[in-house]
Amino acid sequence: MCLGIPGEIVEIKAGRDDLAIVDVVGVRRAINIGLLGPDQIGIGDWVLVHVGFAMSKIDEAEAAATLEMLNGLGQAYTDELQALAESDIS
Amino acid sequence: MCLGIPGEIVEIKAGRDDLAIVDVVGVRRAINIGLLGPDQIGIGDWVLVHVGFAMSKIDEAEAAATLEMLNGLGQAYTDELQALAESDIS
Amino acid sequence: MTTERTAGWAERAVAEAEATAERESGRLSPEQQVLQRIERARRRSPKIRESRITLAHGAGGKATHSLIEGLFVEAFRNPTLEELDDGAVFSVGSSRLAFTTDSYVVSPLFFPGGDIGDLAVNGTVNDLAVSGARPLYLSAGFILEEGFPIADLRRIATSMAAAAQRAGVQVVTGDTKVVQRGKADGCYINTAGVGVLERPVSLGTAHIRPGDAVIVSGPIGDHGVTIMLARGELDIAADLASDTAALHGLVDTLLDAAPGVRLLRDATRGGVATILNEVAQAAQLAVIVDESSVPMRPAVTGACELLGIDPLYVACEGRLVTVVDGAQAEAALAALRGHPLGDGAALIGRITADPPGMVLLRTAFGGTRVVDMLVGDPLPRIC
Amino acid sequence: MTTERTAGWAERAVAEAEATAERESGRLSPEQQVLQRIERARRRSPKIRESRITLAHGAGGKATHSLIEGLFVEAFRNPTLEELDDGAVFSVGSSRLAFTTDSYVVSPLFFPGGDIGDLAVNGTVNDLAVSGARPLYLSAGFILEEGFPIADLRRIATSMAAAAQRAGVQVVTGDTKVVQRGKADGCYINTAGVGVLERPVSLGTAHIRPGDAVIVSGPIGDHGVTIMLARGELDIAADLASDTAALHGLVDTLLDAAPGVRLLRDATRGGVATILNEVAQAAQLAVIVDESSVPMRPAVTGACELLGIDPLYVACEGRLVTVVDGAQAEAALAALRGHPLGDGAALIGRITADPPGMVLLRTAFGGTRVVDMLVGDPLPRIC
Amino acid sequence: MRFVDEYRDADKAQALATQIAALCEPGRQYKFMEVCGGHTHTIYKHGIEDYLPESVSLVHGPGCPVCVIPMGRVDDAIAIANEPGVIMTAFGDMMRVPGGNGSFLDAKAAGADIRMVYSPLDALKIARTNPDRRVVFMAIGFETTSPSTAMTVLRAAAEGIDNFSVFCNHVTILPAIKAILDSPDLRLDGFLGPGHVSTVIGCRPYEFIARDYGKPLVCAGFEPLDLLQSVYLLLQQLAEGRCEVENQYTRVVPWDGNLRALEAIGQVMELRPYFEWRGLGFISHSALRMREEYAAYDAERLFDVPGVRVADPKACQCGEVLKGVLKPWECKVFGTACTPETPIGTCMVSSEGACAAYYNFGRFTRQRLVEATRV
Amino acid sequence: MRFVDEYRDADKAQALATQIAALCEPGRQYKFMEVCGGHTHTIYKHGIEDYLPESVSLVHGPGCPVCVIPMGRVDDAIAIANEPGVIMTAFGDMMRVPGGNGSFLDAKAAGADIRMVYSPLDALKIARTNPDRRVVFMAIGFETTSPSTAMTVLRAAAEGIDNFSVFCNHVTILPAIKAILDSPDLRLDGFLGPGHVSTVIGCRPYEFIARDYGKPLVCAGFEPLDLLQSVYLLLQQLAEGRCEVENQYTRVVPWDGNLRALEAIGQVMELRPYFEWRGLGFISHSALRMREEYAAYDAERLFDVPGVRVADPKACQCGEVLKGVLKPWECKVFGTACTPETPIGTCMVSSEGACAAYYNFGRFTRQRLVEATRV
Ligand code: SF4
Ligand code: SF4
Ligand SMILES: [Mg+2]
Ligand SMILES: [Mg+2]
Ligand SMILES: [Mg+2]
Ligand SMILES: [Mg+2]
Ligand SMILES: [Mg+2]
Ligand SMILES: [Mg+2]
Ligand SMILES: [Mg+2]
Ligand SMILES: [Mg+2]
Ligand SMILES: [Mg+2]
Ligand SMILES: [Mg+2]
Repeated sequence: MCLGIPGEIVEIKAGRDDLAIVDVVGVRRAINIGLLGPDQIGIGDWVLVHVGFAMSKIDEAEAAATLEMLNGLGQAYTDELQALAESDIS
Repeated sequence: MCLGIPGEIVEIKAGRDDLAIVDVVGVRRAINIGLLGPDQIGIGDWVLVHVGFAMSKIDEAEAAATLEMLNGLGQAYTDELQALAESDIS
Repeated sequence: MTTERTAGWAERAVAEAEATAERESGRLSPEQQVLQRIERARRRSPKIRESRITLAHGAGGKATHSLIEGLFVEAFRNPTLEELDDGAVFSVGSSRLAFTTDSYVVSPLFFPGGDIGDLAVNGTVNDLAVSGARPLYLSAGFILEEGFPIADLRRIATSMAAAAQRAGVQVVTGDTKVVQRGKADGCYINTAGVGVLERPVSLGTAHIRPGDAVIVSGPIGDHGVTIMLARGELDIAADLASDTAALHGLVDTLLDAAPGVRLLRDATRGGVATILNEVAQAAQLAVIVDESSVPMRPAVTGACELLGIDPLYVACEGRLVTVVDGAQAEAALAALRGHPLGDGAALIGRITADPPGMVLLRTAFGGTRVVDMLVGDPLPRIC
Repeated sequence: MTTERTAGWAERAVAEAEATAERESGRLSPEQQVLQRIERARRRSPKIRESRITLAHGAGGKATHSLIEGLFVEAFRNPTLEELDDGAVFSVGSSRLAFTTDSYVVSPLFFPGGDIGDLAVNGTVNDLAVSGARPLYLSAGFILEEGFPIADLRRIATSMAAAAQRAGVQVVTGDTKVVQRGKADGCYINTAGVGVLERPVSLGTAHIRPGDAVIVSGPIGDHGVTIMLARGELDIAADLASDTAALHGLVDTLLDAAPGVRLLRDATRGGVATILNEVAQAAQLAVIVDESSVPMRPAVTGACELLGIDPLYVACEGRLVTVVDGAQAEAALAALRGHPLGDGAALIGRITADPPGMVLLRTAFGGTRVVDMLVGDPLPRIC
Repeated sequence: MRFVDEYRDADKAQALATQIAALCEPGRQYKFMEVCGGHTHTIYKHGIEDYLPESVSLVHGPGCPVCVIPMGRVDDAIAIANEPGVIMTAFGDMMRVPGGNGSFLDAKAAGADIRMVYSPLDALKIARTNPDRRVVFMAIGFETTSPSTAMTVLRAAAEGIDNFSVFCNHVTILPAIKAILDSPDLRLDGFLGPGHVSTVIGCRPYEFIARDYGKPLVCAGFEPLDLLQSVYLLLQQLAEGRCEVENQYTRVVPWDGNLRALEAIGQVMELRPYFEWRGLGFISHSALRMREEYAAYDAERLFDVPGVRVADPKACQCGEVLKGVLKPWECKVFGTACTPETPIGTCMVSSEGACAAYYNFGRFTRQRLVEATRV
Repeated sequence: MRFVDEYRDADKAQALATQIAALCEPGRQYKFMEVCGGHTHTIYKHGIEDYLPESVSLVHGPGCPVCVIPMGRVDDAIAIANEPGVIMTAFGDMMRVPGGNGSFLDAKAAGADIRMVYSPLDALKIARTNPDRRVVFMAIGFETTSPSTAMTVLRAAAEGIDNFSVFCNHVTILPAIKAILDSPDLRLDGFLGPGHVSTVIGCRPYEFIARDYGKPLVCAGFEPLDLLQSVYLLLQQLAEGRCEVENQYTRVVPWDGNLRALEAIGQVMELRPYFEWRGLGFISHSALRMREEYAAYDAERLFDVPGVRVADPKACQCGEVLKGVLKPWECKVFGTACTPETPIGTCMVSSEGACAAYYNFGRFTRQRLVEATRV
């Protein structure tokens, strides 16, 4: 129900600045972007779509940061595995 | 379209003196008898039914008279045949 | 505003008829010329003039035939289908099989004498039986309308099962679809049937000869009139019940007694008159029917008179029409009458050579008339 | 006015469960006790709780199964039907025949990749093919709504004919009914099919063994998602087309290469998940599926994510699910991939002994979960 | 069936046939018009002509109420049926009658809610049970039928049903007969009078036919013996040099008609100044419309109708057939462009129409039919 | 899928799992509640628990918007749907939710016109194209969804559409969390905060949970790695002795939420004094109703609803499950009387409900599942 899906804004409807088309891996639907404000959003932006409304603009920098943290945790894990392997060898 | 079928009045609806049930060889339907007047018609009478209305009460004496005339013509025919046959023998 | 115009469709029909008109031979009598013209028009490949399906396309008469021949046969063209018999007959391995289908959309679903369930079994069993086959297996496809009472469905399935058991067939495969409320009328059923031809008989209009007898297995029109009255819209009541029944046993009895059976049909949608017209046209012979010999219950007569309907076109669901070698007519009649489903059997007509393709009726009054294919739709959804 | 009451149905359900509860063995772990309780509840003969047909009864999930087993099988009971396979198999003379039926009520009638016409041919051809039969003959029963454009009907018949020709089958018998406007949705089609079993293979859930491989012949869900989007109500567009296709050639190829095929199914209504549950329950074995191996087009994934639908339950109309002797899995895959209709084939899972009757999924994320029978109706009228 | 079977007796028919033959003057040709479509139907349905000598021929008149409806009126009715919320009701006979753009059946297929009724009272019942819809009754028919429509309107008024109206196409038979009598190319020896119309109007109104036009008329019943006897009575008048209005159908038709029925008509309807009859053109004072007082029940007032006249195709020779100048099969398009499936002329529309009756039931010379059926 | 696939990587999950395990104090049991039903769904759909050590368990909270609708409100909605001319619209999830007398699906089967929509805007579109019908939107959901309803009402008002109304059942998440926190038998170590609700309300409103109740909360995204990472962050706080509100879902959730969305809600709706939550009972100020100013769009004002409370069966232990006191399968009717087909308790209603998720996707111990799938 609280289902939210990331989609890319590929079109903003002429004359209706609260209407946009989002693309989700090739699937398109018109959504309402009125909750985000007309200036906040442009073509190429990614938004979170819920029941036909864009709820939030996806912050690419934050997304990258999260992934980096996950990679970091992953790195720590890899390091540990490596350490384990090395300790094994030694 | 001007189809009219003779049917027998088998019931007059209580409280609705313009409604009756007719029977046509076992087939029954409610019809309106308002065109005939309430006193003119009773159970056992035969009427001519057209589009759900009784158009006319069938006059049994007249029906018999017509049949008699037809029988008469038939008799004349039989007599003639007879005459012919007799003339043959003679 | 225009206050007068012409009817485009009528002008086109006239123009078209003129364009395709062939020169008439000067030596023909006026009557012959007219008949020749009519024959030519009748022979023209059936043309669907309407742009939309109307109820007439489902009534079993001319519109149905045009649709089947002008659209379906046209699309699916193959020799087995082109026979347009009640069942398709083909060989698999060493067996000859019959295969048939019918959808049942009768309204109301329950009626005196039966319901859509036994109708769906009997109808398909009968199409196999009149193909000369022993009915073996049925399929059952249900299209149910959202909201349909499950108790009604159970009642229908139970009566299908009972009918199947009576007919000695098994429902071996099925399908159920549900459509939204307002996209059906409670319950539609399709049954298809497979049977095996075990007798050496050859049935078909090709075998019919002048002198053959036309027999009907019992009073006609019970089913169609029952359904019409059961709908309640006409406010007409009569003590009638559908004749729905499985006829394979009756067919067996008949074929045992009269191997000279040329053709079998169950007189469903379109009634006896439609079957006889199909026979006459396919065989290019005449069928001469004796009106006073056609068995009919008084209430059927009464309802038809009241409604201005010709009972010859009213459906039965448990009556056989058969064409039999004239020499075996009596044997056939006796056999039918000895079976509980054929005790009202009657010889109603003969096959003659002339006029080819026509059904003629000797009226009870002693006159004569043509009985043609049905135009239009006399009865709503009787099967 | 009462301002509080209880829900009768819920109280009854609790009372009923309590009444039928068996004593649990004290030696079982809490988990085992719960599983035992659930198993008992699942084994109970399917009960139809509703008083009316709902769309869920046509969705292919639990409600459909309850209706079929609790009503139709109950009424028609016979060993052939009770197999509940895609087609019924029986012998006539020296031949083994397959017989099947399906009604098609898809909306819209025309959609990217096909229409109700080729769907009606392919679907029934496929049910014959997965029964191991060579499809031979089809019947076609049309239920048409008054007002249906004849041009559309012609288009449908033409595409049926083309599909029949491609599949090498003939439409040999048919039926046409017309119902009043508002009593259908344009055009419903029932097809039944007859095929002959010429190979010595024995197909069926009884042949399935632990270690067998589960293979799907191509990306799943194309048909269901295409139909859902084609309805236009969701305002969603994607570049997708139905996968409708006749699979008998693909089946031939497969059976040539891998005689150790245990079971064939076409993944229609209810999708791959439904088939796998049927397999697990009938064989009382487990099916272990690897999510990341299940082939799926990105647009299908996208549409399903957007709508919150599980693609494992979405219908295909041209995809085979097969269970194959594990030793022949590679040969089977290679054979399927060599055929144009199987080039996207993938091994998606394995059969194991435990837990019996269950389908488990190893998720792409590396987790595990149960994949159960579908409850409710995810998609409206997709075939 | 009582009052039916007695009049279908083949033996009596044979006897009558002999008497009829005996009445015919050798060498003389007789042409009688049965005015009523119901008669036409009976004649073909029972094969009555088989009992008539070659010298007596029956000409099928304009009395088929379905056939005479001009195409433009069908278009108007369909326009009403297509209005939002309308349920159009009509007798089954109307369903296939073509207008300029198809029939009721076609309009129904295209989406209009058109329902068959057996009686106008059934239409009123539909109005009663569908208070949110506007129910229109497509009223057609001669004096036999117009009293039923009138009674139904009176009942609607009495019950205060305000969603019921009538699209009135009732016609009156006498002006049509007069139009035929006035036609210069006509040659008729007498009329079989419309029995069921006469239950309402009685026999008196026909007197001008005998008096002013010198043609005898016998008001005839609808069973085959009724018709044969009526032919006998006409021939008898001619043989005896009489020219009168006679009533063969005395069991049903009172000489003075049905006063209550006439009153009902008069209360609800009034004569139109003129009306178009398909095949016959415009005829003065030949049809009924709703009176001002019943405007609330008058679909013609309640709805905007196109009112466009649709001309019959040039090839159509219905006028000549209706006047007895041509036999149906003498029309150039009979059986080719014009068939019961695609009736381009009025006489082909209903099985009571001359051409349709001939096409459906006749089509062969009597002689060929009789020979063929002599198995 | 961008922003999806990156967060479903099994290798990263394995790495996280190791880190999570490392953070767990030996011998200590951890219980975290994911408040949101979407999280419950994700957890089971992806099998996230397989990555968690035995000592960490997830408790499924009250955040399934479909589950919390009391049966009486479903009955009320069906009563509205059964009013003449009404088209009831609802999200697909609502269709099978049982009321005291069956679900929307049953009501639809019995004749009500109930249609699934993907968005409240689709309901408005239905109103626009059916001006003669009264279209009601069954509004359910938390703060994620209420702005959409509010925006739709504002749009209807702007367009002057007067046949559209909302049956408002929107609930607010914080009072429910507070009710759970106030429960005496509760034992939780922290919360996974509802990521999508937080796009609207932000993270600040959760601060009282850390401050007043001493429970850490991590606002979590919906992909499986989001949830694993959030568990990691909770464990890290516990290990480090912190108790804060943290935001894991920074790519989507602004700390201050969405002001426009909050304004839209505030313009159209206001807090109800109290509202019943299925399984939790009445909670003060926990739901929204339409403001007086939008009375014209308020189905509760426009229609007479029965308003009868329907009590859950005594056997139902949803309250305990929702508070984390009982595991779903510990409820006596789990899997017998209460199944996804016939859900007698709220947690069995939608696949986001704790019991349904467990029944559909879980059902076996993790260990048995993992072993079984290790082919
Ligand atoms: S054939 Fe047709 S056009 Fe010619 S007279 Fe008859 S009805 Fe009129
Ligand atoms: S099994 Fe049903 S009643 Fe028990 S807690 Fe779960 S949802 Fe509630
Ligand atoms: Mg048949
Ligand atoms: Mg058939
Ligand atoms: Mg049949
Ligand atoms: Mg099926
Ligand atoms: Mg039939
Ligand atoms: Mg299948
Ligand atoms: Mg099938
Ligand atoms: Mg199938
Ligand atoms: Mg048929
Ligand atoms: Mg299918």
